[in-house]
Amino acid sequence: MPQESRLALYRSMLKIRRVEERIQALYPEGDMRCPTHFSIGQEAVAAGVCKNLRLEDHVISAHRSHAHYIGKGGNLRAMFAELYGKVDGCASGKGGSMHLIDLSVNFLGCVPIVGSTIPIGVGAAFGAMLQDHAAITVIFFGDAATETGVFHESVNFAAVHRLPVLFVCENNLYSVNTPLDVRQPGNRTIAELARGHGIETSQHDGQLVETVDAAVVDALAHIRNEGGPALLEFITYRWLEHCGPLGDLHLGYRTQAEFDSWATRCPLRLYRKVLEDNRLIDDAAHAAMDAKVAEEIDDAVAFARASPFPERSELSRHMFA
Amino acid sequence: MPQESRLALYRSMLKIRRVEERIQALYPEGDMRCPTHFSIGQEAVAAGVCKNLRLEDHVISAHRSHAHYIGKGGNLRAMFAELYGKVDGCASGKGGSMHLIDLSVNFLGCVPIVGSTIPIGVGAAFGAMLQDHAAITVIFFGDAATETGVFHESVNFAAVHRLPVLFVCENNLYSVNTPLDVRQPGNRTIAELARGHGIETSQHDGQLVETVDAAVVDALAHIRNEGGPALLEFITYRWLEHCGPLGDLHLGYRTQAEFDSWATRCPLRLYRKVLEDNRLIDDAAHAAMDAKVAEEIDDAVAFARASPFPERSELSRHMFA
Amino acid sequence: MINRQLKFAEAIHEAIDICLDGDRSTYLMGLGVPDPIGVFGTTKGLQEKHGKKRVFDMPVAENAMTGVALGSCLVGMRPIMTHMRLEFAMTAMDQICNQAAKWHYMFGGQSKVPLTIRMLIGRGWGQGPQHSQSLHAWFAHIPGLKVVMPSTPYDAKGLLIASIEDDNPVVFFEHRWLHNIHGPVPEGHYTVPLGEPRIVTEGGDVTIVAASYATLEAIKAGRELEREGIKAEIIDLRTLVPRNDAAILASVRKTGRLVVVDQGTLTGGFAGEIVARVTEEAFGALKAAPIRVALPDIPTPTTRALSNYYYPTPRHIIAAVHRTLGLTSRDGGDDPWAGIEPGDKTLDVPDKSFTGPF
Amino acid sequence: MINRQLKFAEAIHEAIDICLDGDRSTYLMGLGVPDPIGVFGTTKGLQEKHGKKRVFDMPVAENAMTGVALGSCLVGMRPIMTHMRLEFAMTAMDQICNQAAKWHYMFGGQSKVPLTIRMLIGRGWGQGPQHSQSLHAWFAHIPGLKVVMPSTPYDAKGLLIASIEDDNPVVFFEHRWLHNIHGPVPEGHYTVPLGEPRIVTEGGDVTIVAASYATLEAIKAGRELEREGIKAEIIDLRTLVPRNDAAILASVRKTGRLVVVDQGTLTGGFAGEIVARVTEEAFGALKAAPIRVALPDIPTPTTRALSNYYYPTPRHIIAAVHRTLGLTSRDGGDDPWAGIEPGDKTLDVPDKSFTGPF
Ligand SMILES: Cc1ncc(C[n+]2csc(CCOP(=O)(O)OP(=O)(O)O)c2C)c(N)n1
Ligand SMILES: Cc1ncc(C[n+]2csc(CCOP(=O)(O)OP(=O)(O)O)c2C)c(N)n1
Ligand SMILES: [Mg+2]
Ligand SMILES: [Mg+2]
Repeated sequence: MPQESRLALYRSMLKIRRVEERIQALYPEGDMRCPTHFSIGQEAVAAGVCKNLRLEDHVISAHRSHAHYIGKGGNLRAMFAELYGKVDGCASGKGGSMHLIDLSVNFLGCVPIVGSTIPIGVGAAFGAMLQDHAAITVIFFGDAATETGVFHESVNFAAVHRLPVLFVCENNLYSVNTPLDVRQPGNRTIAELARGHGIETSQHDGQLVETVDAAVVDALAHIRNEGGPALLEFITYRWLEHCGPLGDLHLGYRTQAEFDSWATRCPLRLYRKVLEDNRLIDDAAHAAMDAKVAEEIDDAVAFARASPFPERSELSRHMFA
Repeated sequence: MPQESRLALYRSMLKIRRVEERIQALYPEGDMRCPTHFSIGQEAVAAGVCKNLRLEDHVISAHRSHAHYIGKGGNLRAMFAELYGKVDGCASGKGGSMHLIDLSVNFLGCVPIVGSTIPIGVGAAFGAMLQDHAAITVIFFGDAATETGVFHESVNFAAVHRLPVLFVCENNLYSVNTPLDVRQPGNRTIAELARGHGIETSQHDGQLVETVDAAVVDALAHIRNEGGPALLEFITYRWLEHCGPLGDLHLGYRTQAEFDSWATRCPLRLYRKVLEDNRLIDDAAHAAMDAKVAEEIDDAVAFARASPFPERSELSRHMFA
Repeated sequence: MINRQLKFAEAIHEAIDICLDGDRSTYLMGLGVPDPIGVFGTTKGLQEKHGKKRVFDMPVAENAMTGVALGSCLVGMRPIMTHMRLEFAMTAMDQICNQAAKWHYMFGGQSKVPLTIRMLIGRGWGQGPQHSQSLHAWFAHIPGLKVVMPSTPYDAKGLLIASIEDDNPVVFFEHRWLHNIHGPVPEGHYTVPLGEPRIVTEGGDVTIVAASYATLEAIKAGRELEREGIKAEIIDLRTLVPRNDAAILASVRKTGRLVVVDQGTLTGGFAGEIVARVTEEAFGALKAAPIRVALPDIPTPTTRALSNYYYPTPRHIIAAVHRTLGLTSRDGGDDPWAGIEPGDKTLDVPDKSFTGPF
Repeated sequence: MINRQLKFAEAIHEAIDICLDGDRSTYLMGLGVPDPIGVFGTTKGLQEKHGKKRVFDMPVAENAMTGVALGSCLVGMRPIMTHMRLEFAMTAMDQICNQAAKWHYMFGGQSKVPLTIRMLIGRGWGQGPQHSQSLHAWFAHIPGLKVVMPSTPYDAKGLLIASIEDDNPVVFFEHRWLHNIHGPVPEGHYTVPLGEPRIVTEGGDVTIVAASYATLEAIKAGRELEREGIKAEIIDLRTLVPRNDAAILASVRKTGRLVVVDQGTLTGGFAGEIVARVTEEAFGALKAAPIRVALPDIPTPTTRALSNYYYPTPRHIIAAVHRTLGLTSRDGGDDPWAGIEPGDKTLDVPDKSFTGPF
C-alpha cells in the first residue's frame, strides 16, 4: 500500500477517535441532550471501509454512526451542531446523534431502530441501478441487526437483483449489555448465516485496519466484477457503555479480563506500531497529525456552540416536502 | 416398511385428495363462501410428515392447510362445517378455510398472513419445552414464507434454544402466480438458505411419499437425539389455481408442458403403482378404500349442511376469554 | 359533462399508466403486480408496456420492500407500492410509520420520500379477520403521512395521480367493493387536490360525512331519506390527511346535525376524529348529538351468517339520521338488522356479478 | 392509609415478581430484561430469583418473539413481554394486532392468549422521532386487545397484576417519566380491575380526562386552577379498553365542560375518541365545546429547543379550561409557551434527579 494511503488510514482512525473523545469530554456538561453511541475501539472498520469509497458511493448507518459519518467525510461542524441541537446541525437539530446525514458526501442518514436502514440502503442501490448509476452502497450495522427479519429480507432482495451493496457487519459481540450467545447460535458465524442467501461473505479481524482494507478491496472488486452483493463481518469490540460516554465494567455483564484483552488490541495502537515499524510516522509527526485533527475539532465545537437554537417556528417546518 | 404402514400412507393421501375433490365439486354452488386453497398434487408431504407424528405432537399451518389438518387427523365434519360457515365448524364458522383448528389432535391452527404461524409454532415448542413436555412441533409453510423476515427470526430463535421444531417447507415453485426466480436467488436452495442458521436441513422430492417419510424419520430422530430444530424442503407442485377450485393454465404464468410433467408425477399415482407392484393393493381393494373414504366425506358434508348457521348473538361471543 | 365511463379499477390503472408515462423516476412494484390477473385489473399489462425495470413483482417481504422503496426515493425515484390487502402491510409499519413518514422531517427537510402505497381493503366472501381491516385511522394518526380514500372512479384517478406526484408518502386506500363501480372519468392527466372534501349532495337537514366505500352506503341512505323528505348533505372526505374542514363545518353550521359513517371499527376510529373536530369547532351550531355509524369492535367473522350482521348497511345510516333528527328515541327505533337471515346471500356481494371470494 | 411508598418502577417490579411467584406458567422476556440495568430497574434481579428459564433476554426480533409468546400461550403459558420503547414493537404489529388480538375470536374461543406486552414510552433527552411515540390509540382501535395506562405506583402494580392474570392480550403502557414517581403501594397481591377510571379529584366546574403521564400534568394544572377558584374533576382513565364511561359521563353531566389531555398526537388520537363518546352520550349536558390538549401532528424533534415547544404543559391545560369556561376567547388568551426559552433545561427532564438521556 502506498505510504500516503497508510497514513490516510491512520489519520482517519485518529480523527474518529479524537472526535469521539471530545464528545466524551463535553457530553457530561449536559448540553448535548441526545442518546449518543460511541465507536471507540471499533475505528478500524469505518476507516478501512470508507477509504475505498468514492464520493458518489452511498453510505447508510444505524445508531452507532459517528465513525461512519466521519469516515465518509461528513461535515464536522454540522455534526457537532447536531449533537448540540442547533439550527446548523446536519439535520437542523431535528435528528441528534442517532440521525446524522450529509448528502454532500452521500451519507444518506441513520436511524436507531435496529435493522431499519438495511433495506433503505438496499433501496438506494436499487434506485441507483434503475437509473444506471454505478454507485455502490455500503450499509453499516451491528451483530444484533442480523437477528432482525428485515436484514434477511433485504439480503434476499439484493441477491435476487444482484445489487451493488456491501453489507458491513461490525460484530462487537454485544447488543446493549446482552452477549451474542443468548441471541444467536454458537455453531455458525454471521458470515456463514448470510452466505445461506447465496452471496459472497467472509469474516475478518476488525482491529487490523489493513485487514479491513484488504477485505473491502476484495469485496468491492467482487461487487463490481461479478455484480451482486457481498457481506463482510468484522469482529471488534466496544470500549464504552452501549449508549453514553462512560465505561461500564462495573455493571458486570463483561469481564475486566475480556475488556483488557481487547484494549490491548486497540486498532490505533496496533496500526501506529505498524507505521512506526515502517518508519512512516514518529512521535513528532504523530503529534502534528493530532494537532491538526484537534484544530478541526476545536473549530467544529466552537461553530456548534455559537450556532443558534432553531426558532420555535422551525417546529412545524419540514413537515411536508 | 410394514405393509400396513404403506397402506396407511396411501390411505392418508387418498383421503386428502378425495376431500379436496369434494370441496372442488361443491364450491361452485356458492355456499362455501371463503377463500379456499387446495393442495391437490402436494398430498405426499402432508401424508408423509403426519404419519410420523404422535397425537401429542403439534402441527401448525398457513393458508394452504386442508392436507395438514386431515393428515393430523382433524375432524372432517367440523372442517366441512367450517367451510360452510356453520356453528359446528371447527372455529364455529368464525375462521373458514384459512383458520382451521382441531385442538383434540393438537392441530393448533392456521392463518393466511404468509409466515405468521412460523413463530407461533416455534412458541408452541418453546412453551412445551418450558413445561418439560416432549412434544415436537411441525410447522408447514410454502416457499414464499422463507422470504419473510419472521421466518428467519423464528429459525434463529429455535436454533439458539435448540427447540424440537420440524420446519416443513412445501416448495411448489410459485407464490400465487409468481415464479420462484423473481423472489429468490437461483444459486441456493431453501434448504441451503436455512442451513445458514446452523440447523440441520435437506431438500427432497416431495412427490414420493416414502421419500418424504424417510426424510421425516431422519429429521425427527435428529431432533430427538441431538435436540434442536431441523428443516425439510420438499419440491412439489400445485395443480389448481392459487386460491379456488379451478385450473389456471389459461392464465399463462405456467406452461402446459410444465404442468403435464408434474401431473405425471402425481403422488397418489406414483405410490399406487408401488403398492400394486408389491401386490399390496389391487383395483378392488382400492375401490373399497375409496368407498370408505367417500362414506366418511358424505357423512361430513351431510353433517355440515345440516348444521345451523351461528346465531346473530354469536357475533359478539368469544371477544374476550 | 364527461361521457367516458370507466370502472374504478380502470381509473386506477389509467392513473398509474399516465404517471409511468410521464415521469421516468416512477416505478410500480408489489406482489402480483405483473401477474396475469394484475391486482384485480389495476396493473394488468403495465409490465408489458413499461418494461420489467419499471413494473415488477417482489418477494413476500413487505417490510424490507417498503424500505427499498424509501431508499430508492433518496436517490431520486418515485415508487408506487401495491398491497393486495392492508394486513400484508402490517408487517411494514416500522418502515411506513417510523421511517417513510418521518424521513423528511427528521433530517431537516433534506430528503424527500415521494412514495405512494396502495392498500386494498378486503370485503367479499369470508375475507375474515385478516383480509378486511380498514385501518385508515392508524395512518391518519402518524404525522408525516397523507391518507387518501376515494369513492368514485373520477376521484380515484385524479387523487392517485396527485398522490404519486406528491413529494410525500401517501397511503392510498382502495376498498375492494369500489373496484367494479362505474363513473365518468376524463382522459389524460388531471389531478384532484389532496385535502378537499367533496359535497356529494346538498341538503339542509343533516350532514353525513363518509369516505371510500362508506360514501356509497351514505348515498344509498340519502336516496331513501330523500323519499322521506329528509335532505341530507353528504360529504365525501376523499382525503383524511391533509383535510380542509371548512366544508364540513359550514355544512354542520347549516344543518346542526352530524352523522359520520366509517368503514373501520368504532373505537379509536376516524369517525371519532371527525366528531371531535366538529364538536370542538362548531359546538354552538349542533342541535343534537352527532352519531357515528361504524363497524362494531369485533374482528371480522368469516361466515356470512355473522358478517351479515357485522357490516352496517344504509338502513343503519338512516336509523342514525332518524335519531339525530329526534324522529326516534335515541336507542329505540327499528332494528336495522330486522328481517335479515343469517344465510342471506345479498349482503356479502357488492353486486350480482360478484362470484367471490376476493 | 398505606404508608409504604414505592417508585412506579418498583411497583412494576413487584407486580412481575408476585406473578412469577404465583403462577409457574408466567414468564418474562424482552431485550435487556436480565441485564444489570434491568429495564430501568423494573426487571432487576428477577432472573437471579426466578431462573433463566422464566426470565430471559431475546434476539432483536420483536415480531417473531411476539409470535413465540403467543405460541407458548397455546400450550398453556402466560408470558410477559417488555419493549423498552414502543417503536421497537412496531415491527411486531402483525403478531400483536393480526394474531394475538384475534386468536381467541377467530378460532371460536378455543384457545386463549394471556399475553401481557409492556410498552415503554420514551421522553427525556433527544428521544426524538423514533423513541417517543405513544400510540395507545392504535392498540385501542384493534378489537381483541386490552389497553392499560396507569399513572400511579398503586395502579401500576394493581393493573399490571390484573393484566398478567387476564386471559387476553393486554398492552400495558409505561411512560418513562412515571418510573421515578413515588406513591403508596400495599405489599402482596392485589389487583385493580381493568376498565374502571379513577376520579383523582372531585370538582364541579370542569371535567379533565387524562391517562398515564398526562394525568400528572392534569393534576398540576388542577392545583393551579384551584388557586384560581376553579374546581376541576380530574379523571384518570387507567384503561382505554375495556372502559366503563359511567364516571366520565356522570362528571360531564355535572360540570358540563370537558378537557381531554393526551400524551399522543392530536389527529386520530384517543382524545378524539373520548370527546366523540362524551358528545354522543351526554350532548345535552355539555355547556361548551370540549377541548383536546394533545401533541401537535408533528414527529418528535430531537433538539430540546423544539421539544420544549412540542410537549404541552399544565399551562396548556389551564388555558384550555379557561377557554371552555369562557374566561378567554376561544382562540385568544395567554400563549402557554410565553417566556419559554429554546435552551430551557427544565422542560426536558421529569425532575432534577434526571441525568438523561433515556
Ligand atoms: C427494533 C429494535 N429493537 C430494540 C432496539 C434497542 N436497541 C438499540 S441499540 C441495540 C443494540 C444493537 O446491537 P448491535 O446491532 O450489535 O449494534 P451495537 O450497538 O453493538 O453497535 C438495541 C437492542 C432498537 N433500537 N430497535
Ligand atoms: C404477508 C403477506 N403478504 C402477501 C400475502 C398474499 N398471499 C397469500 S398466499 C401467498 C403465496 C404464498 O406462497 P407460498 O408461501 O409459496 O405458499 P403456496 O401458496 O404456494 O402454498 C401470498 C403472497 C399474504 N397472505 N401475506
Ligand atoms: Mg453489537
Ligand atoms: Mg409456493
